[in-house]
Amino acid sequence: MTRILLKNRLDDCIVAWRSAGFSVLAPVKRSDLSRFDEVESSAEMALDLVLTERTIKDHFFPQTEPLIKYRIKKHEIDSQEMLPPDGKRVFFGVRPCDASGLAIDDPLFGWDYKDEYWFKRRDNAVIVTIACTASDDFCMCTSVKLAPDSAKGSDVLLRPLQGGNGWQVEALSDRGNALLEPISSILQDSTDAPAPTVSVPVRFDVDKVMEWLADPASFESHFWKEISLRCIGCGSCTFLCPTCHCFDIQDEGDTYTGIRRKNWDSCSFAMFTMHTSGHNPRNTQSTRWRQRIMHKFNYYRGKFGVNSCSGCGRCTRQCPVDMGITETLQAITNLPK
Amino acid sequence: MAKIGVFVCHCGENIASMVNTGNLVAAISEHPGVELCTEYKYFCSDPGQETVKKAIRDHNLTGVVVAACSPRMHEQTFRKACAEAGLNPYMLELANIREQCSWVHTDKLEATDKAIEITRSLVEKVKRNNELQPISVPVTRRAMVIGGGIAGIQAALDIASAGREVILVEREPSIGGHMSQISETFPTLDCSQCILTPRMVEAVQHPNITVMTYSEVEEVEGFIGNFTVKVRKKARYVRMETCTGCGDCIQKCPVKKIPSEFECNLGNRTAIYTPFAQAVPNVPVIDRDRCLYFKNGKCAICKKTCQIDSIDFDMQDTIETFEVGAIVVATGFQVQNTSLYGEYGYGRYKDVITGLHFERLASASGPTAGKIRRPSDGTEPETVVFIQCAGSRDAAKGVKYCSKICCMYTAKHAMLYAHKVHHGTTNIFYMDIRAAGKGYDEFTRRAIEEDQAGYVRGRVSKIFEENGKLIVRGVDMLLGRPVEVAADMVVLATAMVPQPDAKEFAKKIGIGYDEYGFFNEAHLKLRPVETATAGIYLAGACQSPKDIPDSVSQASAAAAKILGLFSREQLEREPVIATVSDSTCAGCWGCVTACPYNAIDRRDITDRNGNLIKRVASVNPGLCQGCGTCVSFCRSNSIDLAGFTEKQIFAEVMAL
Amino acid sequence: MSVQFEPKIVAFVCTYCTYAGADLAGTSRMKYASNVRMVRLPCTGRISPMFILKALQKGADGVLVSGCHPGDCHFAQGNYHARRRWTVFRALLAFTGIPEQRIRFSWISAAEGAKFAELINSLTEDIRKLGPFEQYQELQKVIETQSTY
Amino acid sequence: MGLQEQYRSEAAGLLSSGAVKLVIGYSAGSTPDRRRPVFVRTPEEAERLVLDGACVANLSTYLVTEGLLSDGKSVALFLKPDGVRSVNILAAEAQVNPEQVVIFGFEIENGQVKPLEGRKASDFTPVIEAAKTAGLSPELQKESERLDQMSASERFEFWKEQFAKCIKCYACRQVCPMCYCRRCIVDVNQPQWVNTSSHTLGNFEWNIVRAFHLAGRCVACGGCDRSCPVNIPLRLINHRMAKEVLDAFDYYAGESTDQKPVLATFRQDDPETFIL
Repeated sequence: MTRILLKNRLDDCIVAWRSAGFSVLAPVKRSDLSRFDEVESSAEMALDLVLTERTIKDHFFPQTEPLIKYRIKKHEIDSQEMLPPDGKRVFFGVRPCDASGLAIDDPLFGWDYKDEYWFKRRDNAVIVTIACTASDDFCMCTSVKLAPDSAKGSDVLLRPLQGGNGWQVEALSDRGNALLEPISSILQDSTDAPAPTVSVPVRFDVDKVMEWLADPASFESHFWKEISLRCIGCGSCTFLCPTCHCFDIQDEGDTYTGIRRKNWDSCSFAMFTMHTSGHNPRNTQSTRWRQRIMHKFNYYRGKFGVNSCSGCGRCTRQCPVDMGITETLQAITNLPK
Repeated sequence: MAKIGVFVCHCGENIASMVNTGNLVAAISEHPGVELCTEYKYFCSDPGQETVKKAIRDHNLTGVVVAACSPRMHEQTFRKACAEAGLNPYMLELANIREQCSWVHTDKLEATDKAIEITRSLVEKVKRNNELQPISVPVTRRAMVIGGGIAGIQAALDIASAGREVILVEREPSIGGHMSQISETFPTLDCSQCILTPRMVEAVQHPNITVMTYSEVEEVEGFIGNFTVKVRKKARYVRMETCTGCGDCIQKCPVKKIPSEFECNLGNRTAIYTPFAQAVPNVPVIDRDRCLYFKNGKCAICKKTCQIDSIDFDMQDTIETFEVGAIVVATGFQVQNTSLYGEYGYGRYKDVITGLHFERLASASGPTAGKIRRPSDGTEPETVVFIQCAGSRDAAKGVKYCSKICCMYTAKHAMLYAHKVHHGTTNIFYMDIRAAGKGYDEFTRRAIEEDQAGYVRGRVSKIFEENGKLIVRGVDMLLGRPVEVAADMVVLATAMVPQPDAKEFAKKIGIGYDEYGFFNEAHLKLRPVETATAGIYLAGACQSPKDIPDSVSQASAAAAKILGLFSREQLEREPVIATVSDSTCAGCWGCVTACPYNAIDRRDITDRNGNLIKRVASVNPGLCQGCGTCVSFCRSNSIDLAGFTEKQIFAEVMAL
Repeated sequence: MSVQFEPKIVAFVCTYCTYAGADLAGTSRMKYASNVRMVRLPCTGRISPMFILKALQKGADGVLVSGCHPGDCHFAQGNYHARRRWTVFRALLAFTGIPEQRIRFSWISAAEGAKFAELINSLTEDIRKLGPFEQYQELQKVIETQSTY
Repeated sequence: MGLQEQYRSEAAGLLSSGAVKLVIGYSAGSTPDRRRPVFVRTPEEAERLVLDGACVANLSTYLVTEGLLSDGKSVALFLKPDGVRSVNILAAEAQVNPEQVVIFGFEIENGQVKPLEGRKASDFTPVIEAAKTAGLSPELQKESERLDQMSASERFEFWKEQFAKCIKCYACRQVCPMCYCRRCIVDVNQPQWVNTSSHTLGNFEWNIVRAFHLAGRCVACGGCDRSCPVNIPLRLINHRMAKEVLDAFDYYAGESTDQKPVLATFRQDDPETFIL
């Protein structure tokens, strides 16, 4: 006997959560783009997408974020901190890969200094994940040892029911349990079996990849140049990645006032490592691609014990030149011993 | 850290009556980076300037804003004051709160607010001003004059007489230009050759003048004070150094029936020839296209005749390079091809001629030895019709402008004709008689009153031949009736137009030209002698139709300009010029195309071993005039303009 | 009575013609609206489209770009280059919804003080009628507020 | 023999004779309907080349890869007419020596590839002239007119919604053959003309500047539009610019290897109806 949520009661849930002070964010297709955005009814949701084009990372680590507002006066500068809003949020219909992405980034934002901007939002958010019953050619969660029903990073896990009329509901955390309270009367007991999750093929051998990357000789391998020849150096893969987290601090303003902002940055950009002197230690695209792969599957793991990839496959799915992590890691897998 | 001094001027009551200067001072004093802000009645006065200087010294100011009148009024004044106080003069901006604020507004609050914003904006600009130094460029004190007509000769003589070297380049075999073709000159009727020839000789003999005839300018590079000019010396096939000008070769040349260009085809010349008897230098050239030796390898009579062996059939064109500091363009004009007027029958009827033909007929050294004869049959014309504006002032077929000299030379022609053919009659069809000039109107009156020039106000519609006469049909507008004259000869006062290759030449040397091909002066009224390209000057009819006195005046003016330039060893220029950032320039050369002054070159950047790393744009500070067109074009933002840098403008706008 | 809306207008002008024309309006004591702020450049050729965008960011309700008449450019050709640039840039702004009536271009010579004064008056009046350029100013206001996420 | 096989064997020939050092073409992608750029250096590898109706990317982008052509050796690449036009522009802007570029020209008609005659950029002049005569894309024109018919404020809202999505990944720039500057104007921070933050204001500025810098240079290959991960209809804004320079200055980008840039030249009688 498990608890289930029927699709036709989803709107009641939204009402209940909203009246409990939550805003509800779900996958939507708006302005020709699929992403998470606030909804007031289930009709606005696009739950049958394999994955939204944008990740939920955007809502925890926005592409541009004001940090400080300042005013320049004759003898001093007045400044005022700008913190993110306080509201509680439910992210409904998150995919396990995106939810895992949040969990992967948590240690990064908290290891030395607790990033208030990230954690304030994390603490105020409840992640309701739906296990995947469909995938596409780019999904690769299984390759990074996650799964279509990974619980990582989620507060509630929903498994689609066999008949497609609802979800089996499982709370995974205190926050998850708390979220179910306002809707306890909407949930039902049922013995309906969940549909099997989709079978996502393993596309590369991540252990072999990690081993190869850890070998100092690999750093200077000609492999990097060959594999990244067609990379055009845009930031699409990094900006659509649920775990990429690099940022830049910029002051923007006029003579009198301004705002210090935290903006996404990308290791793919030539400017990312450009020194004031004009020297650029990563002066070719291959060194930048190497950095990205090394960071995700070697350095990050070295520091935080986890790979910085949750297998969503967006890097390949949206790449203008059909590159991506999968191809590179497959190629490493296939390297002769 | 910026320490800006702001000086708010009352300009008596001019500013203070509309702008609350106390409020302005209070607001600006609170602006970041402003070290001090004071007001005074007249900052441009001596005590006012002293206040500024003292403040600069006492407060170690890094920049100054004077909130007063237009920078067009007192920028120089305060720059000088800054310099005297030890501050770089370019660390100054004027906030224009008079012409563009107090004088044009009526509400004191609004005017004060505006004055505050203007001043703030310039404080932000001046914080980003750079210390600039005027640009010095060395001056090569040698001039080139292109064109050996009367304008070129005059300019060359004036410059040479002042002790500077001149290279005079003429593309024809002789200097002299159109003036040498003219019979007598208005309004004095003195013989053109008589007054011109001595000047030609003076030029060629002047120790400071190098005359290069039969030579053409190939290429001009560089900038004011520092031009490099390549001149093609065309093969003459006669050695200048040895030829004595005896003329034996000309006498013996078997090809004698070549229509003479100098005689407007009314006479003939030989294949080895001088264009006219008084040619300077008096050294013949061989017309390669006509010469039998060059045609079939036979003849060579001239070579055999020449006792001093001055004929050299193997001579080649040579290129000579000159370094000059200034250039006078005096390339002259040509006569418009009048055959475009089908109704006048020019080209169809031999006795319809141009004014220049008439000059040759009237010239004592011309093909008829000064006798007026019909080209068709050599008889003396008894009735001559002159048609003015045969091309000028005619937007439909000819040119829109007035050729300026035709009224005068037509009157002169009528007089010369009357003097030579006492029983002849003249009919002059004219639109207006434009005789402005010293002695000019008196001259035309004399033609009418003493020499019975028959002026008919009106246009000619058709000329046709009938019984050996040219029937000229026109209208007398004053009487309002048609006129028909049976003439023996018709003289067309054709338009003066630019040389056929004027536009290409202008592009080659980098000066502007108008829709016709006349070269553009820098300013029609105030800089009529300069071109927009510093160091290149204009003289004579290449700029616009001119008569001899005007051409000579302009030539002397150009010479004076050049002598002024040559009075200094170094040139100082405002340092408002563009510079390119080598590291970011993408080398697309859009700026090279866009620059109105051809001031941007391509420069190679090489490594220590001389290997090419990249090619970048590079601004020649001597040529750059500081318009900034390249800056706005540059997509990678790799060019900037001193005095109006991107940072300065950005700061100015962001402070508004 | 409601307070009349006073538009903010930024003018980018060349020093040889329009700036001089504005000076002439001053020396002739002509009167015109005080809404315009002038930025002096050597030539219209120097006026980059970026200037216009920054003026809009700074809350300009209207922008004027002005220089010498064709053929009169002190730098011979700067205004011809500028004219092409404006043709294209103006079309671009219009296509992105930045109204053409807010971005104006003119030729004003050093002799045309009266034209300058009249233009500033009519421009101010036109833009006053259009009202503040709230749509663009909103973009700036939004970035000054807290993150929406 | 199909065009793919013909070009494969010709590419192999060029590589084995040393006439070119590299062939840039298309190969199979990560899914059956994807094609990806491929760099072929040996005759054997020519077998990887694929040419069919899915080969839409403008590969001339890779010609401006730093150092690619600096050894003076030639490179062959597969290009549609739009790609040839961009090679012409790159040559006119001195980024590429057209003598070093061997072109395998093709067109896609109803999903099928058709060969284009010629191997050098200049050989394709008739094709480009015909394209100019045929005019700009009617589909784009229709889409763009839909926007033209809106009020300015509606248009502004349309673009605001689109630009709000922009994340400043610069895929549009990086994929564009015309964006070869080593330092883009958005990366200039002294002064910071373009706000680098990807808020809507900064996105407006970036997209306006990008479109302006492509005026008279965009060949409508559609690369930016396809690359945009957030689906901004960049094709429309580029089309509007192409239309403007064509209408106002009779300028069609990439007509020849010595075409002068539209914004670095002028005619005295250029239209100026909008100037007061």
